[in-house]
Amino acid sequence: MVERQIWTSNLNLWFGKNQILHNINLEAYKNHITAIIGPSGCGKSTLLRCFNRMNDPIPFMELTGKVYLDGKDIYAPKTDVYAVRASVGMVFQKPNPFPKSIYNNVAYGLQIQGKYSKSEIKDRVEESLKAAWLWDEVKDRLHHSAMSLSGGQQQRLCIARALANKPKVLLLDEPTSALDPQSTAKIEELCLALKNSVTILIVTHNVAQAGRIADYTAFLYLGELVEFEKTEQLFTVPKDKRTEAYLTGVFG
Amino acid sequence: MVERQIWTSNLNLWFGKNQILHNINLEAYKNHITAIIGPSGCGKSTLLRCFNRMNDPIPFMELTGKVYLDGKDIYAPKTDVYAVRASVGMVFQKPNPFPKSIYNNVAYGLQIQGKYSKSEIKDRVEESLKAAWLWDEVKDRLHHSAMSLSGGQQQRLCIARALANKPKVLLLDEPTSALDPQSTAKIEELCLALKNSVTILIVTHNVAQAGRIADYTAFLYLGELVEFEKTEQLFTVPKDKRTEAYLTGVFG
Amino acid sequence: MKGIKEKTFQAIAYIASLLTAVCLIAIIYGIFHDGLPLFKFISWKDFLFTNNWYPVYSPPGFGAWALIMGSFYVTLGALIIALPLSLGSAIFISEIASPGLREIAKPVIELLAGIPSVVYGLFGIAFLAPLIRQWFSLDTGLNLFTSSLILGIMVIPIICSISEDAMSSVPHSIREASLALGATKSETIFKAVIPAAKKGIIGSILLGFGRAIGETMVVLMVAGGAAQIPKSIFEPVRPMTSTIAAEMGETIMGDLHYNALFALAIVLLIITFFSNLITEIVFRPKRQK
Amino acid sequence: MNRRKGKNTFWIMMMTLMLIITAGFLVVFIVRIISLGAPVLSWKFIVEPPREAMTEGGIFPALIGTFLLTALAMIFALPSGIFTAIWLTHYGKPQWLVNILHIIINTMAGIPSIIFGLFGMAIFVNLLGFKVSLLSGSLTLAILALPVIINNTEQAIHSVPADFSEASLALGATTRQTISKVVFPAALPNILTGAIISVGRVAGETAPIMFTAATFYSRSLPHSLQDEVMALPYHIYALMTEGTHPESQVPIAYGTALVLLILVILIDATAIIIRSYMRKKRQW
Amino acid sequence: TITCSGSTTVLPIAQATAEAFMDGHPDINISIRGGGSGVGIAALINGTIDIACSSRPMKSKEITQAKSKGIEPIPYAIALDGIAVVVHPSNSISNLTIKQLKDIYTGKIKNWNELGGPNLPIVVISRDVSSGTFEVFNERVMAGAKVSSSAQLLASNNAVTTTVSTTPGAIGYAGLGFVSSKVKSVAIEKIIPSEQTVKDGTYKLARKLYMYTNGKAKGAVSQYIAFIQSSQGQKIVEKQGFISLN
Ligand SMILES: Nc1ncnc2c1ncn2[C@@H]1O[C@H](COP(=O)(O)OP(=O)(O)OP(=O)(O)O)[C@@H](O)[C@H]1O
Ligand SMILES: Nc1ncnc2c1ncn2[C@@H]1O[C@H](COP(=O)(O)OP(=O)(O)OP(=O)(O)O)[C@@H](O)[C@H]1O
Ligand SMILES: [Mg+2]
Ligand SMILES: [Mg+2]
Repeated sequence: MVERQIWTSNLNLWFGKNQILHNINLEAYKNHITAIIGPSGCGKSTLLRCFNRMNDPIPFMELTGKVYLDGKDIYAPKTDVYAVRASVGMVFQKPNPFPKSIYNNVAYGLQIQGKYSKSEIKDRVEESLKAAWLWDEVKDRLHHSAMSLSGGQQQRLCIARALANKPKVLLLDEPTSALDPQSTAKIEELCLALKNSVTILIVTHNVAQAGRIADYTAFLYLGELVEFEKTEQLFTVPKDKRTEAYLTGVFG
Repeated sequence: MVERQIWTSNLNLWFGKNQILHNINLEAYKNHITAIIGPSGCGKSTLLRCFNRMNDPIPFMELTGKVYLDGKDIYAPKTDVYAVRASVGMVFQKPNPFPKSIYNNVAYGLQIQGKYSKSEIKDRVEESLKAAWLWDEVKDRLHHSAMSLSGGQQQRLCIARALANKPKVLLLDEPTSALDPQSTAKIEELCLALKNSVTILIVTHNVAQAGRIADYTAFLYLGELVEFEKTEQLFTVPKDKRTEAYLTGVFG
Repeated sequence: MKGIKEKTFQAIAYIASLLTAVCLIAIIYGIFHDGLPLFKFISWKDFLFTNNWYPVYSPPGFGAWALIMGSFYVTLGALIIALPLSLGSAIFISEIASPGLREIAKPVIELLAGIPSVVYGLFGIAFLAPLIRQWFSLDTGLNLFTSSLILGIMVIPIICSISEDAMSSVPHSIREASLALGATKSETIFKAVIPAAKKGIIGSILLGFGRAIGETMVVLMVAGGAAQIPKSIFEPVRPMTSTIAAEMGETIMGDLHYNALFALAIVLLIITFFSNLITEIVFRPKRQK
Repeated sequence: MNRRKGKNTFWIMMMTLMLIITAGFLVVFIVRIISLGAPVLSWKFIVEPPREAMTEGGIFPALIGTFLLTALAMIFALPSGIFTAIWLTHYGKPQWLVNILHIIINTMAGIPSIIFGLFGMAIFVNLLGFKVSLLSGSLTLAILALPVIINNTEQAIHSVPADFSEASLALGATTRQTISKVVFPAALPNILTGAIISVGRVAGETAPIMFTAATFYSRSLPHSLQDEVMALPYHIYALMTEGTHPESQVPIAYGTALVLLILVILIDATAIIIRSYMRKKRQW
Repeated sequence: TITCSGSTTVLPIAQATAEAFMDGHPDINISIRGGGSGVGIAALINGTIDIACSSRPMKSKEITQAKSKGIEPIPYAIALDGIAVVVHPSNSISNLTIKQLKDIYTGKIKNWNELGGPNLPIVVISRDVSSGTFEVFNERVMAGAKVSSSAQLLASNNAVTTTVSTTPGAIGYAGLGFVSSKVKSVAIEKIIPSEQTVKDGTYKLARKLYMYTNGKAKGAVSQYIAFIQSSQGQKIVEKQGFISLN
């Protein structure tokens, strides 16, 4: 039986006067990959950023409804937002390693928490780089600048960086759209491997990608969750006209 | 019988020490659309820019061979390069309207020539905007900034701007690669309509686009003109292995 | 723990910001507080519009018209000299010069913009003024023309460097569009590049204006210092800034003369405030992003 | 058509001419200062105090005075300037306060330096009773430098891609950690460049220190913040206008001007070199 | 540190004596600024300096202002000086009356030929209103009339003599110590300014130079002033081109 890890309940979100998300109820299951697809501007990124409260700093953002992580509402007052973000990792569209060394990129999340010893950090960095399939490529130059890596390597470094915090959930916002096909394939495989240890939510504009890797797929349209189903089901027998139209390439 | 409008003869071009174009012999026929396709960096843009001498300002550019417009070599000494450019219009990949009003964008080419009266210019602006299928959308806000238009509208404005000079030839360098599908479709249709009055040369990275609109297609590879044929012929029975490889998606 | 550090950091940043605001308020308060008492003695109309600056006579005269006009003429002269030269140079560097020349010219211009004004003043008083006196066989080289010339030379690098920035940040595609329509280089510059860089250019001119009208040392050293409305460009003038600098030390706190000098500062402050406001309005749309 | 080509040639020649005239002016200016100042320049000129009623000796106290004024001004201005920029870029709430602060900073940047001098005299010298002193002068200069530093730092911070902050926040870092561990290190070279440029500016200012710090003659170096100091720019001005032995003092003024010029140009050149080096090296 | 500010006329005396004094008292530092007599007196009244140098006695208004701020100014005469009226060496005029001088400075007389000199417009050069030199000139020559607004106001004696020496039509005035061979000093009411005429008071534009302190000079300040008034100090005064008290 699948178990929910992170889910929303009647989530609405406004930027100023524009309502971006309308009453979203979406669930992501433990050890599964959930994809969010939809045309450009429909609110995919915004929804994803609700899961680690990355929309908080945006001025005039308002939110109603709840987001639960393992049953606890992460928007409840007194919630430690920094702890939430540490346990819900995020990887962005464009690889964005810090202009620091490879080692320090991965160690960053642990260093700022200030509760790990040097040797613990060292072990965790190695572990994370291995988990992100990057260790072999960088083990001899851990103290070189992360900027010297290729795009695909940088993106895997970003994944390693997020993994170092031992997150329960990993959010990926179009992680491969800036990458070449080989790097994309590698990251897709990596996702499939990672889902054994972490719940993955991935936004993608590439329907085929969702088809290839996601267990569940959600179709978002104009801020509404139109359809949320097992991927094969959504792709083969979409219930909603709009889903069908999107999958056959009418919009976007 | 097709009649040549603009053509090259043994054209070679160097940027510094790099030879970019090798002995190109390409002809574009009156009232036809000629597409230039090829992998990225093969010299498509450079070749296109030879037809209106837009490579002239590039330092260390050297050119041998000839380019004829209606039988006259446009690289001959004493040629009026400004007149050449006025009669060979050009539209770029990214829409680049001036930060002026819509009206002044279209009027620009005529205003600088200083030989048209206000009312002539006014008529010509209207005519060009109509020819570019933009008139209805902008006629009520001719004096608004061109920057307020959408990408597709901006690109049609750029076409209108080029048409205002009543060019004989229109050069389009990947005119739709920055546009959404609807706008792309509109511009393709527009090209088909315009070829009755102007000879069109279009560079595209989108093979399907060449297939849809071009009468003739040239395949450029590493600065060489590998094949130049009627489009159906080139697409169905390519003579050269490289053309075939490209069309089936091996490079680029 | 995390919370406290966080709060302290934010509080420090907040206090620093308020401190900045307090500085300006203190400046404005300080200047107005010591300047306004003058207007108990003389109406602001008489202060601004009569030509009668005899601050230490009895009864004293505080009509600052000649000083205000002095500042105005010197600034106008400086801009007349600087604008064609600086904008012309900026156009040359941005549009005509080869990349190699541009690489050199740009930092040199920036360096020149940093030269202290007192050095320009020295150059004026010791080199240019005697030369100008000889060339035009004048009574004195310390006059409106000389000070305008030096101020002009001083603001050239400032205007040039900022307007060059504005022009070179116009996207290359705008130039290509213009050339492809058959425009010549100069048509492209005047009709496509400059209109697109208009805001930055206006900003640079306003900045040059502010620098020229607020400059003290140059005019103190070379303007000649006669409180009169000049009848020709070769007569000495006494701009507001040099009046303040020359007379401030000698006054006694709370004296009317002291107030009068602060009143001049109010005039300067208001002028610079408005020229800033214009800049602000010109640049406003850009900041919104 | 020929008319248009003619116009084109004319204008290009005009622009060239403008550049040549400008360059000519500036070359005459620099060459003149150098040729007049160079003869008195010597090691002694740098390290000795003035003697014989300022007709002999060097400018050591003025050099040190300028150094102290500038260094103190930076000590006051840099932290508050940088923190203001941090507040503006990262906290900045409410929005109206940010807007007002921007207007305030731009206004301050445009205020003539003599007004800072007046303000410093009215507030620090007279009201707070710091007298004409190193302290009054450096506080005045600090306020003058503040808007420059804030603007530069803000720009430097803005030039760091938002991606970096986002990545840091998403890893659970606080705003403070994000600023101090990611944004600030990345912006540091640009912040530094801005700071160096403002050092150059402050070192050359005369009007603000005229009534707040500078003295014509003092043999020894200042012992405390309460002491008056000699300063290079004021020294030039005073020698030219209050000197009593022009034959021997004008050359000293030129020498001093040359020293100041070299100093400021070196400072600014350092900044420009750092900046272009960092721009080439920068990887984002 | 002793801070000392004021008259640019007194500046060379103050500086030269300070140097000599500091040679004998290495523990004392004297900081000297110019500005003008008014500057020095204002600073004394504002309480920001120890010694105000002045080339004129304090005005009664200034004394009242000082009193109201709790300052008790005490004058110490330190030297004698004459204000020389100077013209360009090529000028044939060699004598002027006070009346003529006043008419020149109010702008009534505009050309040297009105005084029997060359046909040359007069370029009037005056000192800054803050200077004691100006005050003395203003009091003894102008008698309350206003200096024409086209007069150039220069900030120092030095600037006056330099300008006069390079301007054929110019007239100016400066302390005796600043008169060099580059300018010609004219007689006033037929009396040439000299050590003799200044000491015996026949020269109309003679004056004493002062240092003012707040209350009786104490400690280092009184040592310094005593040094200037001593014969050693007065020698330095003469060396700087001024006239000694004794
Ligand atoms: N910071 C913001 N302030 C105001 N509106 C915003 C902000 N960020 C996004 N929006 C708006 O919210 C809507 C949804 O944006 P979002 O980035 O979530 O779309 P998306 O589905 O991720 O699109 P894409 O596929 O282009 O990334 C858009 O209309 C956008 O304009
Ligand atoms: N200004 C220039 N100076 C030197 N080399 C140039 C210049 N412009 C282009 N090149 C070189 O000329 C070659 C051809 O470039 P061109 O832009 O014509 O290719 P393209 O076929 O249009 O490629 P794309 O599909 O990416 O637009 C490239 O190798 C490029 O690096
Ligand atoms: Mg998105
Ligand atoms: Mg191209």
